Amino acid sequence: MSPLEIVILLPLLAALAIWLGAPARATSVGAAVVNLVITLGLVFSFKAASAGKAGFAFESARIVLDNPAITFGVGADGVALILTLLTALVTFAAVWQIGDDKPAIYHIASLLIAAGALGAFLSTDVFFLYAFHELALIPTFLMIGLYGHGEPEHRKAVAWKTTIYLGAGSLILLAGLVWLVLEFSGGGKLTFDLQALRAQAALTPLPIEKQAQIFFVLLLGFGTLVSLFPLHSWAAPAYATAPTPVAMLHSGVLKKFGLYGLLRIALPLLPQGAQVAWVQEALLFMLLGNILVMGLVTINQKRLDDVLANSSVMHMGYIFLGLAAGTEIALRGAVLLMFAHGISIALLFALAGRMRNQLGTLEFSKLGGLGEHAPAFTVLFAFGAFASIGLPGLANFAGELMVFVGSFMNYGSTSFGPLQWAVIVSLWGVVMSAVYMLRAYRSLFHGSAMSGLFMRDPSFSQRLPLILLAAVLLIVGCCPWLLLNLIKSDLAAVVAP
Amino acid sequence: MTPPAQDTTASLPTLLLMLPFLTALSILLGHKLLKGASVVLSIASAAICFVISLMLLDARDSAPMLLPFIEIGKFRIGLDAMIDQQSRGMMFIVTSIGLLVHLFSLGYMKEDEGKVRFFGSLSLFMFSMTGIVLAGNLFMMFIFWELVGLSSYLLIGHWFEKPSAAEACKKAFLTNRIGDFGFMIGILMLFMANHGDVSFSGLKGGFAEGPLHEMTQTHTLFMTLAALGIFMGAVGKSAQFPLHVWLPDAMEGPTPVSALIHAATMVAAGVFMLVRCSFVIEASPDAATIIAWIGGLTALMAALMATQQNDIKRVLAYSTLSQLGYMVMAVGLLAIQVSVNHHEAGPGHPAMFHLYTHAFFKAMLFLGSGAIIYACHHEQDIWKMGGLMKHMPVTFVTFAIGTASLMGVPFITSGFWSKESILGVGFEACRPLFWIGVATAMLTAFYMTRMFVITFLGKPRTESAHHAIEAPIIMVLPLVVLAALTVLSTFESFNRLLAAMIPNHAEDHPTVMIASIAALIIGSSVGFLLYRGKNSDPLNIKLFANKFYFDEIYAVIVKVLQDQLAWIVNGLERMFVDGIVARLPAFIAMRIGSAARILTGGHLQAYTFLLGAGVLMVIYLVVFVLPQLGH
Amino acid sequence: MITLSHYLVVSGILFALGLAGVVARRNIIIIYMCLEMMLSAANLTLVAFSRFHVLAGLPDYSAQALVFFTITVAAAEVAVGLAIIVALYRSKQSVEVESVTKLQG
Amino acid sequence: MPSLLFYLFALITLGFGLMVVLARNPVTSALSLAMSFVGLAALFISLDAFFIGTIQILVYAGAVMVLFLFIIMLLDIKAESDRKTNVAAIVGAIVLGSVLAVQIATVSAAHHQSDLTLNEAALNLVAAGNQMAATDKDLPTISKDLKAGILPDTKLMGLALFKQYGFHLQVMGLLLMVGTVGVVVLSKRDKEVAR
Repeated sequence: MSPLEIVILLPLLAALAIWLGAPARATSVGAAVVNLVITLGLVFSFKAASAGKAGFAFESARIVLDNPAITFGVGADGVALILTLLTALVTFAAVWQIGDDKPAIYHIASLLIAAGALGAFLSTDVFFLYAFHELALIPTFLMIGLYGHGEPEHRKAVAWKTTIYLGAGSLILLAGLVWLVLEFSGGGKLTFDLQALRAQAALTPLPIEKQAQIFFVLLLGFGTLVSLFPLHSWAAPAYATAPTPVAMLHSGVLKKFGLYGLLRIALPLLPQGAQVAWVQEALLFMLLGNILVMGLVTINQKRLDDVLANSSVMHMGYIFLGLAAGTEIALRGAVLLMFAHGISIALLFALAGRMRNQLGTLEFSKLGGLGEHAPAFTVLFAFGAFASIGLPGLANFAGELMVFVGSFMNYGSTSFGPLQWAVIVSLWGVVMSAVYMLRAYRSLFHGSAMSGLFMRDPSFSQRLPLILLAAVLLIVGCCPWLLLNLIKSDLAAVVAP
Repeated sequence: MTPPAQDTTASLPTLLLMLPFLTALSILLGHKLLKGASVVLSIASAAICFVISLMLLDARDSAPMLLPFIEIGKFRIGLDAMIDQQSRGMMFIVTSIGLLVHLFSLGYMKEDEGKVRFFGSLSLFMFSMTGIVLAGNLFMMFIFWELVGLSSYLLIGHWFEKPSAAEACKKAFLTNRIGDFGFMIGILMLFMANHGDVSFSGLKGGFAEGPLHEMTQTHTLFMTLAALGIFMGAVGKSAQFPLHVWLPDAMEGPTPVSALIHAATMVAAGVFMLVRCSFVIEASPDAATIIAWIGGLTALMAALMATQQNDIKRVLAYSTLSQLGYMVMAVGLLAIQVSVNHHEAGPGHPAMFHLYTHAFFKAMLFLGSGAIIYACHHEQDIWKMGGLMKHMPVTFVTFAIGTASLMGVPFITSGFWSKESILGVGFEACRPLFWIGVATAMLTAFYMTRMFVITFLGKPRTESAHHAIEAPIIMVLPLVVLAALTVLSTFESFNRLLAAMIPNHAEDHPTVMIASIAALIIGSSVGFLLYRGKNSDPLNIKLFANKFYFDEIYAVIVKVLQDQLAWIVNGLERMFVDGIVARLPAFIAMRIGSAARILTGGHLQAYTFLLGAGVLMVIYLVVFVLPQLGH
Repeated sequence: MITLSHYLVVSGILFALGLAGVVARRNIIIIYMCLEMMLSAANLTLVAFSRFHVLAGLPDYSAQALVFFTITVAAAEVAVGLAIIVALYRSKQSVEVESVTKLQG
Repeated sequence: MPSLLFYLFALITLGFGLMVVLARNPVTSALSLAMSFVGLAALFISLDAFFIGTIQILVYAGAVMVLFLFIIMLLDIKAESDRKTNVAAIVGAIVLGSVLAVQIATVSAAHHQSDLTLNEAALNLVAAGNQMAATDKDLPTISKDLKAGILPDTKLMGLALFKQYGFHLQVMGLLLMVGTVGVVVLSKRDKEVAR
């Protein structure tokens, strides 16, 4: 049994145990810690495990169906491992910070989302990749609808919107995947195995125009899941409404599935598809929509949860920019950015959730001067906020820098193509994100304390997971090579010749 | 997982860079354990840094790789130092003033609750500033560029309970971000043009005989834009027009911070960086002209604004702006001279020379103003001071030395020589800018005399000024040391240590010297006559007092271009994007649903009708369609 | 002469009449009658095919057996259906289809 | 002559069928349906299906229609009033009905045996009788009737039912029983509900 299977199964079993009556908090935190330890072990042993070997490490496969060939296969390359680490970290923080007054379903849902995300990241079979993601979506919908913030009417509406939106996105995605598999099977045996599909793609690549078409369908499908403009309008209300652990896990981890899918499935199998002019231009248009439109939208928000939710949509634009650039540096940057964004937004949502609990509101006009009595809280928030505006030394910067640099690797050229223009426009987005984050920081923590509002620092044990996230931001921000070295040649195959 | 092997000669610079960082980190993590010890820790690290920078002064030129950052195959973005004359000299300035400011703060911030936080932020600043000075490539410079922005943000917002401080730090960070926007574009353009090498040595080689050499002739627009992009970074950091608005507001921070960051070091980083990249600017005469003019404009404008300020720190802040404009102008002028007149650039640079002299006397002036403010119980309005000469003799003497240097009293002050070298270049490169420089010098003499007269001469105007006593020794000591450095820097023998700073001084045209001395005399005598014995300002020029209404204009621009645009875009996004992508399909589905609802509303007849229609459809398909398909 | 298609057409028209009745009428009992009519139309088809499909000189009795069963089932169905109608009438005091809208999801 | 009878009975069947659909009064409908069934039974008989024709009259026109009438009388159902006429339903009905009729007509016209007349598909009773006498020695009465040129319809029907479809017949019996039980349950007044 591969350790990866344990990593996937453990949260599922823990969720089952809690459902059967095991103590919720102890079980879920225990499972999260064990998972984190195993994941760290995997990260450290990855180099040895993957040495001298193409493809995935820690592989195992169980055949489910012969024809079409569906196997429950798991395996990790550097990209998957980085996202697994992200999941383990965020899951740990998310389940840890669930209050004792919350019902056990909070833990169950968090663990299910985590298990789904882990399964999706570690599956080497397109079928399970898709299925695990759907598994993780279900508790998300339920938790938004049942335990979301705000009026019952509102949260129900949001839950439905999210459900329908993501359902539609998943359907488009499914259509694209089926199309892809059918095209590659060529009338022979249908296979969903990624390795087999990659071999097939290397052997007989599809005609370029067909690649472009399939890529575009996949882009729409995955893009909906990642809230690619203009398919994003589910995301902001969903995150603003979702209970804290769900918001952390979905925006921090699960959302990365769409990007991961593009990186894992679309780019390697359709290497030229993304570079076809019309696809490229459409993608750039959409991601600039993410950055510019959502940047301005975020500036206009008046509540912290809305700012965070919209900023999370905005930042997806940079990751898409990395995918659009398609150079090795940019792709690695995109992976790093996925990790960094996941950690930073999870940290921010956790803090916002705590603020909401203590203060009862997140409206800027009603808050101020919190820095005076809650210094540790303020510092943690600063880590998240400055990370998300791309301050050097925190993880997001390295990713953004690599994305930008990777887009400017057409050496010796003296004219800007659409990609370079897009980078320049997205650089302005960095300024905009500083505007809204600093405004939020200013109105929450600076200034004199509002009367009647008092916030204490959380106790050390409550702070622990948040400190962990902040430390990860700092460590990865100072030494991005720690993570980047994990990605050896996984992306080399992706880069278009 | 192992970091790449390190250069063995890199240990000293690495220590120099990492020590303040580790200090800041340990203060952040362990301030509860360390308590007061964290202040000592911070000062100790500043002292060690100073020693290291002294040790580096006679080190060989080298380019050690300090720490890895991003390494992928052949691609590398690393923290690579570049140790040469310029960085050694700058390092000396940064660490010496840094150490003095640390000491001064010990007295100035004694009563402050956030003392530990303050010293932690100071260490963070020392780390970032060291990074800028050591930086061997543009990416590293950008990284620390942003980090000094952060530490400046933290220090300006030290008293964040005050709304004005909270706004000021936000404004400083955001304005710098706008500058960094251009900086990054410039870096990326050079990155692209120079085939991925943006180390200073690589770029220099590129301009000499590499890919960039040809492009300077064939793609002038591209090169001009790249140079302007780089310049934009300096515009933000060194507070040049039109991004100068943050610096006066930054005076909301504690005064030692103003001395260190917003007078001597960080704001000068823009000039430092421009001199580092001078070959980029020299490659494009257009960019050089623009830079020189923006510098000149800033110098003149800031000097005009300084004449009508009443806050002692703000006067100094505008004076800093003005002097920074001078330095930037010098960068542009020298580049014009090199590129148009094909002069060979000497080893030193007038801008660096002025930066170096200015750093000492301006830091001293700020610390002096800090001592005054401290003595007058945090009173900053010069019209509420007066007669401090008697109460604070040491401060008075040091302040006088600083003022004289800033005004450029001929021959005996360092400020005179450095200003002279700039005006000398200006005289040869661009005559109108030369006259702007002279006008600025005259204004400088005027407003400094004004401030000096109002503050120190005459009689005390308020109780607090009356009861002012000399600051404690821990605060006076740095003043004295800085005064000594200011005086020392007049002498060439001292300056030989910092050879790169000093341009080889060719004989100037006599007009230059005459003009600058005349400017000094006119400016200071007018100031002295106008303000001696006055209790309120005889001049009242609204335009200058209100800083040419830049803040108001920018407020409108921000309001319209950002807030209202954001509001409109938010509305449009809700209306159209959400509308077309989500709500329109939802609406259509709902209509179809309610249409279908009639058929499936539980009405038996409707069901039967559907059943019948279904039967017909099946019959149609089975009997009429399938045979066609060959089944 | 009378051909197979004569019978089939008669059956078809009868079936169509029944269907039209089911759709058009609101009285459940009449709808029920129309259903019976449609069943009978099907029976006619079966019998016609049975007669025209001569096996070893005899009609095909399998078809007629099916008709027999159909009639049997129809009788049972009528009994149950009418019982339902009576029950419905008891609760709704009406046999109009409009009164039966509980089928709504 | 046979064709004339066919047309007569077809007309009766369809005409009364139309009456069922059109009549406002349920009693009229029910009686019309009975008449329609009688016509249908005649058509069955014209197809030599005497047994089926007979039970059509016995079961349908007799038992079932009486049941219908009984219920109508019991519930005292009035004629539908004019104002409740649902135009959409009628239009739908006409459309459905006519399209279906056209489809069935097309299909039956296209059937490969549709032009077969009764004469062409004549029965050969004697040959059948001979064959049956040779194979089925146990059934002398049937083969004897057949050899005599008489169609022992009921006997043959019974043969088919009990020999070929015995199991199905039993299932059918079960179904009837279940139906009976169902009717009893349905008719029983639920005391809880009634209260």
